[in-house]
Amino acid sequence: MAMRREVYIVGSGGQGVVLMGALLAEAYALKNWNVVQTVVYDAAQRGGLARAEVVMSDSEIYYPKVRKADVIVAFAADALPGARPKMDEHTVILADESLKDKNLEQYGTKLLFVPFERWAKEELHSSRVMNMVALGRVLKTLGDVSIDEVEQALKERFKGDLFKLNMAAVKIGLEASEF
Amino acid sequence: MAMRREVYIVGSGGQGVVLMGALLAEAYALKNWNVVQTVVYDAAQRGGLARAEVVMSDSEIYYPKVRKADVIVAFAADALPGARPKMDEHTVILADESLKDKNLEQYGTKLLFVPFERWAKEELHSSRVMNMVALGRVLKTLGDVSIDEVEQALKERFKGDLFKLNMAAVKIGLEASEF
Amino acid sequence: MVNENDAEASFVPMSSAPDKWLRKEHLPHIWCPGCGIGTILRQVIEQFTKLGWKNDDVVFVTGIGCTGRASGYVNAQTLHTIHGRALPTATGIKMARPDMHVVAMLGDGDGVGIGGNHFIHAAKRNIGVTAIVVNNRIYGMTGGQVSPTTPQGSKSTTTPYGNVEPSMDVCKLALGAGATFVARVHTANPVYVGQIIGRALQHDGFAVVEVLSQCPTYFGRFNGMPDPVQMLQWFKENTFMAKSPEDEKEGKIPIGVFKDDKTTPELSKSYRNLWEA
Amino acid sequence: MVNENDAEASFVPMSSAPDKWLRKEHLPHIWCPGCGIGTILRQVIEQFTKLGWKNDDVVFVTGIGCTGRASGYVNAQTLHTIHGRALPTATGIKMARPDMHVVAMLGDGDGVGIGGNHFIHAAKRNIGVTAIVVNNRIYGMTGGQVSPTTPQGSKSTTTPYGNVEPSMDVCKLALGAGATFVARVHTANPVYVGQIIGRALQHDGFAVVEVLSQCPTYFGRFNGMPDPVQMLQWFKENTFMAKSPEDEKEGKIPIGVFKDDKTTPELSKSYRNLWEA
Amino acid sequence: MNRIVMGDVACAMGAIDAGLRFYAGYPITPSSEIAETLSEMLPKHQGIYLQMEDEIGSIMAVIGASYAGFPAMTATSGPGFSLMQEAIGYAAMAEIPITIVNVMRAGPSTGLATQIGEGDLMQAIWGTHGDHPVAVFSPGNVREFYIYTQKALYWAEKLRMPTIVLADEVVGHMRQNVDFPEPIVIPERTLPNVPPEKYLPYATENGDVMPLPPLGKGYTWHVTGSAHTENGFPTIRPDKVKELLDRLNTKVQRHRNELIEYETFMLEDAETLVISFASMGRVSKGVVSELREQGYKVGLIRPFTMWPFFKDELSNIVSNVHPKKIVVPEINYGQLRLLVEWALKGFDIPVIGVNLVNGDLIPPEMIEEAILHG
Amino acid sequence: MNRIVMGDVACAMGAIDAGLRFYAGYPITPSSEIAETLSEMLPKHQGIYLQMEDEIGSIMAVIGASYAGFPAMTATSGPGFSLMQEAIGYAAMAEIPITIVNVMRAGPSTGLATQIGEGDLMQAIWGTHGDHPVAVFSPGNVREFYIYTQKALYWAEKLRMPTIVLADEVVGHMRQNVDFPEPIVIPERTLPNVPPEKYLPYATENGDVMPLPPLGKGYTWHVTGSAHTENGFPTIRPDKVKELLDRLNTKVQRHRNELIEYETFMLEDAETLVISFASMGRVSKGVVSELREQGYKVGLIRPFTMWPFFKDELSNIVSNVHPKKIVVPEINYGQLRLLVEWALKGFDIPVIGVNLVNGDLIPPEMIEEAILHG
Amino acid sequence: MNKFDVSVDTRLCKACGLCVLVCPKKVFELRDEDGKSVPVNALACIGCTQCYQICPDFAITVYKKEGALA
Amino acid sequence: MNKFDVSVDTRLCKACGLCVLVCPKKVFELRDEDGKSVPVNALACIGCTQCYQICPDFAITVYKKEGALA
Ligand SMILES: Cc1ncc(C[n+]2csc(CCOP(=O)(O)OP(=O)(O)O)c2C)c(N)n1
Ligand SMILES: Cc1ncc(C[n+]2csc(CCOP(=O)(O)OP(=O)(O)O)c2C)c(N)n1
Ligand code: SF4
Ligand code: SF4
Ligand code: SF4
Ligand code: SF4
Ligand code: SF4
Ligand code: SF4
Ligand SMILES: [Mg+2]
Ligand SMILES: [Mg+2]
Repeated sequence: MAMRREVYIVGSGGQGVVLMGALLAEAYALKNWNVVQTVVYDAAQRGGLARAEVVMSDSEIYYPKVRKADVIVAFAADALPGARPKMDEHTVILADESLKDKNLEQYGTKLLFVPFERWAKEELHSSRVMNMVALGRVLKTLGDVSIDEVEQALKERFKGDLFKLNMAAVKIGLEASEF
Repeated sequence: MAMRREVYIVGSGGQGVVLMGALLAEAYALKNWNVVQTVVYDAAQRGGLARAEVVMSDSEIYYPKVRKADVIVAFAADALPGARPKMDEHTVILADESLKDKNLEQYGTKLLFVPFERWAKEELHSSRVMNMVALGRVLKTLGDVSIDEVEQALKERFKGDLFKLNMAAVKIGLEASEF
Repeated sequence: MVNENDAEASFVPMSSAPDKWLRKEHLPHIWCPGCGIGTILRQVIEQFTKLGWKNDDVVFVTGIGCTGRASGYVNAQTLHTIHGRALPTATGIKMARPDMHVVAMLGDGDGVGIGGNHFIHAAKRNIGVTAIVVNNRIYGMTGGQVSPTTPQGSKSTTTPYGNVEPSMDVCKLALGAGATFVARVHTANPVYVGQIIGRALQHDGFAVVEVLSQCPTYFGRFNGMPDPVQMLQWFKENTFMAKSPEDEKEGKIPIGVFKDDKTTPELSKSYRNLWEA
Repeated sequence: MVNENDAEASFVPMSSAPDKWLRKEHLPHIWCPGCGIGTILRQVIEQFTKLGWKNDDVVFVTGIGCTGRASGYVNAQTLHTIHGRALPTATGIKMARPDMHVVAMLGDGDGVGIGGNHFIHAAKRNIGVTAIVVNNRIYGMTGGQVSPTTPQGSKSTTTPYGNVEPSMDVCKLALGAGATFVARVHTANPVYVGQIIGRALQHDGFAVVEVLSQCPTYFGRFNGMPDPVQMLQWFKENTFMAKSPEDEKEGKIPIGVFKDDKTTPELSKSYRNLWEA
Repeated sequence: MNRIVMGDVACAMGAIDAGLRFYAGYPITPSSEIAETLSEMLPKHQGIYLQMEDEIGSIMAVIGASYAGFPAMTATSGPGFSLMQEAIGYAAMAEIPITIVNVMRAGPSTGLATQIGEGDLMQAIWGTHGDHPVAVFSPGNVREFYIYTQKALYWAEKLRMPTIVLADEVVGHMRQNVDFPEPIVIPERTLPNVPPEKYLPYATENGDVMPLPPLGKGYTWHVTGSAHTENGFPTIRPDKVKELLDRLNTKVQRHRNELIEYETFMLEDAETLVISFASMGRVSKGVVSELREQGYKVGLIRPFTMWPFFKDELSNIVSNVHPKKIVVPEINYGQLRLLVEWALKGFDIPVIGVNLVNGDLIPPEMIEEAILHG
Repeated sequence: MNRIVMGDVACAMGAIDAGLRFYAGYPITPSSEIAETLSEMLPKHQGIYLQMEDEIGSIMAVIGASYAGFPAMTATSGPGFSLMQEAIGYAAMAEIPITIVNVMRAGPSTGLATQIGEGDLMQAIWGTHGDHPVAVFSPGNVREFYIYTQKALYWAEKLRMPTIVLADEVVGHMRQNVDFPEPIVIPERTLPNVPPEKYLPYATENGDVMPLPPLGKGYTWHVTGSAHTENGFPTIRPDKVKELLDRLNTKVQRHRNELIEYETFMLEDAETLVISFASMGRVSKGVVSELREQGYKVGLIRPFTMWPFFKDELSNIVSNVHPKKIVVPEINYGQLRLLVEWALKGFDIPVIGVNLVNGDLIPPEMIEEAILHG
Repeated sequence: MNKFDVSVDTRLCKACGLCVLVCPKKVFELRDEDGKSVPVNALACIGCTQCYQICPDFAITVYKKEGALA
Repeated sequence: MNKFDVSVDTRLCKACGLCVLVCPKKVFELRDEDGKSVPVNALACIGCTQCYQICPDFAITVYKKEGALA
């Protein structure tokens, strides 16, 4: 059977949803998997919802969007109702801890609150890289990609300090123990 | 059998081709015949050819253009080659005498040169009404419409002196004996 | 902050009436933080209030773009038309109903890019429509492409090497086409924006108010002013009050009312003279 | 008349060279007797001759209309495009081939009616195209409907009660949009038409020459001047030499060169700076 | 009253008699006579004639005026019709009633500006982007031009959508004596029977569209060409989008039986069936009539409604008549034929096109030839 | 080389690799990334990027540049595509090679500006007035977007006509890892092999179009969108008009076998045949593949050339495979289905549409449902 | 006693900082969590309404004490 | 002896009369039959080319005697 991974990332515009999806895809591509990323913008691109769907497979990808997500990453809660058809009992939801009061329990049992933003802020003094923390965390959950492959993917995007910052953020996510 | 009359009028822009066709149609309409007039303009409306086709019938008219003309009126020779498919051995060609050197004999035997313009000029001092002279001549050839009907049709179009001038021109054509 | 339950409080909102002009249920609006369109819209409805107009006496027409979304928030008879076509739509409305106040709010691309022909012809006709051109000098809605009003040399997603073309002057264009009221203002001075829009709304003929506005998200970000505060500062420093858009001063942008001609008859009214005939 | 066989005759045509610019085999042309378009075209090709241009260095572009038919008669690289779209076509040509002389001849409807947006944007860009606007103040080709330049009060087939709208001033519009060469002339003075067109052809940027022209068939006939001679008389009596299209004199139309700015860079050339980068 | 009227003039008269109060347009042969006639008539009927800067401005002004309560239309020919396509989609999406008359000439492009073509049929149905509701009527003579202009105006208002009249140069320019029927009058706008705060401009009323509120009566509803909910405000909610688009695309279907009009002629025992529209429908009728007189078993259908297409009706007719072949004369390269073939999926009957685009009507002989030997 | 590329970027890269030297356009979602990429790349390839005042200006500038010898294209989405219709007809009539990329979004009108639709198929074929030659290609993934942009540019030049690439929002915006094939290069302009006075720009050469002379080489030929004779000058002579239009409409037919491309998948013994294009073709392929694994007899055709339509090929396939039913999933109300039904006239096989327009891809389940129980 | 008061609708505020820029009395501060504006110094308000006029998000209301002189 | 001569191409002339209007020497007359222009007084021509410049129909040629002073 073909291996297929489906990740759904929801957030607000500006939270780095698309970039996170792209890097996830690129890391898998370096393993010679097929990858597809699609994005849904709101009519207004700003402020509104941003959703990235990343599908990775070792064989051909036909349906380019997520059918049943392996992982859902949530930086904002608003888009989750719309994502419900893409979840099932196996879906792991990784939500920023700021969403604790949003009644996310309704979406499933494999729900984990992770302090993406707090870690980024506290440890790297940059809440902007919370998406990279989340990327690390997703990679950890999926378990297909080695740290070298992520590093490679990041290197193709970022240079110098920016690379270091982002890589550090990914590592935080990758190495996070359940807390 | 239904009665159908087909008249094809060719000339240059400004020679009153369309007006002549309209009055012909109106005269027959007053007899309760069905009438249809169509006009072909050149891409440039001016100077170029003007062709009016008038079809009159006591029953419904389907094909609105001339198939085999009963009468062709020619003020200019240029459009005649294009009209050839609309002629047969019964077609009467009434050509202005100025076209005598245009080798119109090629188009058929029932060819008559009539001095439309000269009569209009000589008798009414207005070469503009040569189209009305021709109208009279056509009506004479077809023989369906009485002078009263023509008069009525002209009255609906023209007032006062203009009516008189045009009516006089029609009469010249109607009463012309073969010469 | 006011505590509404405080027995002592007898504070009342200083400008509550404009709220009757807002479709509050549709807020927050879609515009980015610090985008000037909201400020301009505030000024427009402030004037509606001042003029004492009724909601259903105002037809508010927009095209497509960030600016185009304004019609959704105004509690009036509103049309969100297609890109560039607000003015001919407004013209049809005004011709049919000269008694309506017809206001069009246009983006720069919407108004003088794709809609340029309608703009000059609305001016030529002197149709009684107020055209407020929100000139953020960029295509905001589509993600920051160059617009006809983008300054030469400026960056955008489609001028990665800087804009090669000269830019269009909305006010000069309006004057050249025959608009009877023409003014330029900017969002760093909102009250002045309101004053001028107020005059334009009362003008009986085609009135153009070009409002220089900040798009921090694209124009600002690509051109070294990602913070709206920087952009407002720029407006303050790079404009001057003038009598004509031809006036020059150290490369700055002239601001002010450039034309206010009350003699040319408004079209929807003059057309009705034919009815009497 | 010259008898070519006359042994004594040593007469030569004074201006035979322009004939190399005419597609004689397509004459007589389609225009009405006394129509001004032919006179203007004569002046255009006269200037081509004077400038010593080669036939295949000139791209001559028109839209649709009586004026639009001009491209068929000029012995150059000619395009008869669609109504209103000669200028963007010319822009594409010039951008690809800056070495070509690109000339567009537009009707008033073609140029500032349906083509108005392209007109103002060609001006804004300062693309190196010479735009000759044949302003006969009517839609000639379609049979005499009102045009944007038809004077207020004038009759046409669609203004049977007289034109209610004010009319568009082509030169003011061109100036407002940023054209770098702008002039107005009329057919009653053909040599002056030629002189000014000559200057426009040499201008390195967007050049507009508005030529007031007679359409005796429609404009003239509907407005009491069916004879072209009357129309030329009218031009003479109702125009005056001026410095600006804003100049006023007893309600007459200003004529002259209103702008000739040689400093603004031409677009097709300035764009190529990007290539070096 | 029997008078000689030009087709374009009949169109204008029909519109005025139906209650038209606004026309905006841009001149183009062979439709300009509609504009010219209306520029004279409209002011006498408290109406407005506006010549706009182009066809896009024209149709938008028509949309604006219709929104403002004036029954409104425009007329054009191919090039202008192409330019109007985007706005037709807007009228469809915003559900503003408008009528567009296209007096077809030969295309593509400038083509033959003064001569007949019938090549805009598919464009009239599918010319704008996205699927959209539309009704397309096509008259074959002067009297029908009067009638179908009125029907188009009527249905535009009734279903709040763009409707199209597809005439052609011969229909538009021919002068014919006609006896006009009683006019079909555009329904008047009435106040919705709910107060402004309850009004949902894009909900349905008995399955049909909501009435359009007149301006200045307290209804401050929102109009947009973006996907929207019942209240008119933009949405991207998939269920709401689907609901809207499904409704737009079925509102025409709900009235298809009333909308669809066609004429049948001598169908009984016909072995050859001729299907033809616009001027060629008229010409074909003559051919069929002549051949019947000569004893040939040939019948005719002349559709007046080109969309919604009379698919079911046609297959019913074919099932009953079972012709051996079908002949479709049209001044294009087979647009109506394609629709006929589509409608007759499952029937193994040859459909023969008679196609000629040269600026003129297709001569009766060519049609006869196809009927007898095609 | 395997890299992750967005569809729109692949389109731009394909164009550059094919030899594009001119792009003029007007921004519109979801096509703007094509413009953005080209604004950066073209100057590096001695090419020109021009943002025009609107879509009409854009396509006319493209026509001008192509006439002047620069291979040229534009890209847009539905609303802009509607505005370009008149000019597409001009390019067809004047026989100037141009390519238009339409990245479809949901319509009609502004619709859903950022979301997928596939409702412009009919418009791509028939959007301008009059019958005209056109070739329409439709890619279903990023790699195909690269390839079919090149083929469109190639065929435009080869047949001197407008060609259209019909992508959709998902194809345009998705990022995918791809391995681009060798580029297809736009044929170069060569001097005609006759001197200027003998050159007939609208005659045929071995049945094909005459080569376009470069500017400044003595060929002062005339271009017009009006009907014209071989030498390019306007005519209204019926025989000449017919000759021209017949030639335009057959020049595509002459190359139909080369133009028509489609993919077949698991057709053998298929009892259900799925036909689907653009993004839905890709999705459908996944459904077919899964169902085959489950043992269902289902096959797929994915057309890449939407026009000329693969009518004969389709009926051949259907004759050989004889499926019991055909399923056509598409994000519109049945445009491809109509073409399929038309192509299969005479076959009594049910054609079932799977249609949903709500801003998203049609879910595989809906297609599965139609295959298994439809 | 203060004649004016001012409130920010936090639901609407988008943290652009323009009110901070224009207020002559430094009434506003952007709060740490999300940058939204808080009228921390509302008592200093002089009712000039500049914040109200410029706020692009319709988030600010300025209140005046009934009967007080402006 | 005349230094100039002038001819009208009758095939092209459309009888508009503009040459008659502009010629300072009354060289042209419109002939009765069809109103076309005839240079009845060609010997009077002074070679000013005004007729040539204005003729909308490209019908007029003005000739100059080779070697003669203009
Ligand atoms: C015909 C058409 N072309 C293009 C677009 C895409 N589009 C939407 S908004 C816009 C431009 C927005 O810029 P502007 O008018 O300046 O408004 P802003 O967003 O900056 O307020 C464009 C090009 C469209 N919707 N319709
Ligand atoms: C899109 C389009 N709309 C309308 C027309 C019809 N049309 C042809 S020429 C013309 C106007 C001609 O007027 P103008 O441009 O002033 O040129 P003139 O004939 O007066 O020289 C019009 C409206 C057309 N060909 N294409
Ligand atoms: S993109 Fe620019 S114009 Fe649009 S809302 Fe954001 S800041 Fe305002
Ligand atoms: S109609 Fe007018 S513009 Fe056209 S050729 Fe005749 S005179 Fe000239
Ligand atoms: S101006 Fe308005 S939106 Fe901006 S920070 Fe202040 S209250 Fe918030
Ligand atoms: S009203 Fe004036 S003083 Fe008061 S908070 Fe606003 S800006 Fe500051
Ligand atoms: S000006 Fe020319 S066309 Fe007119 S009368 Fe003289 S020669 Fe003839
Ligand atoms: S050249 Fe001068 S003088 Fe001679 S005929 Fe012409 S206008 Fe008269
Ligand atoms: Mg903008
Ligand atoms: Mg004109």
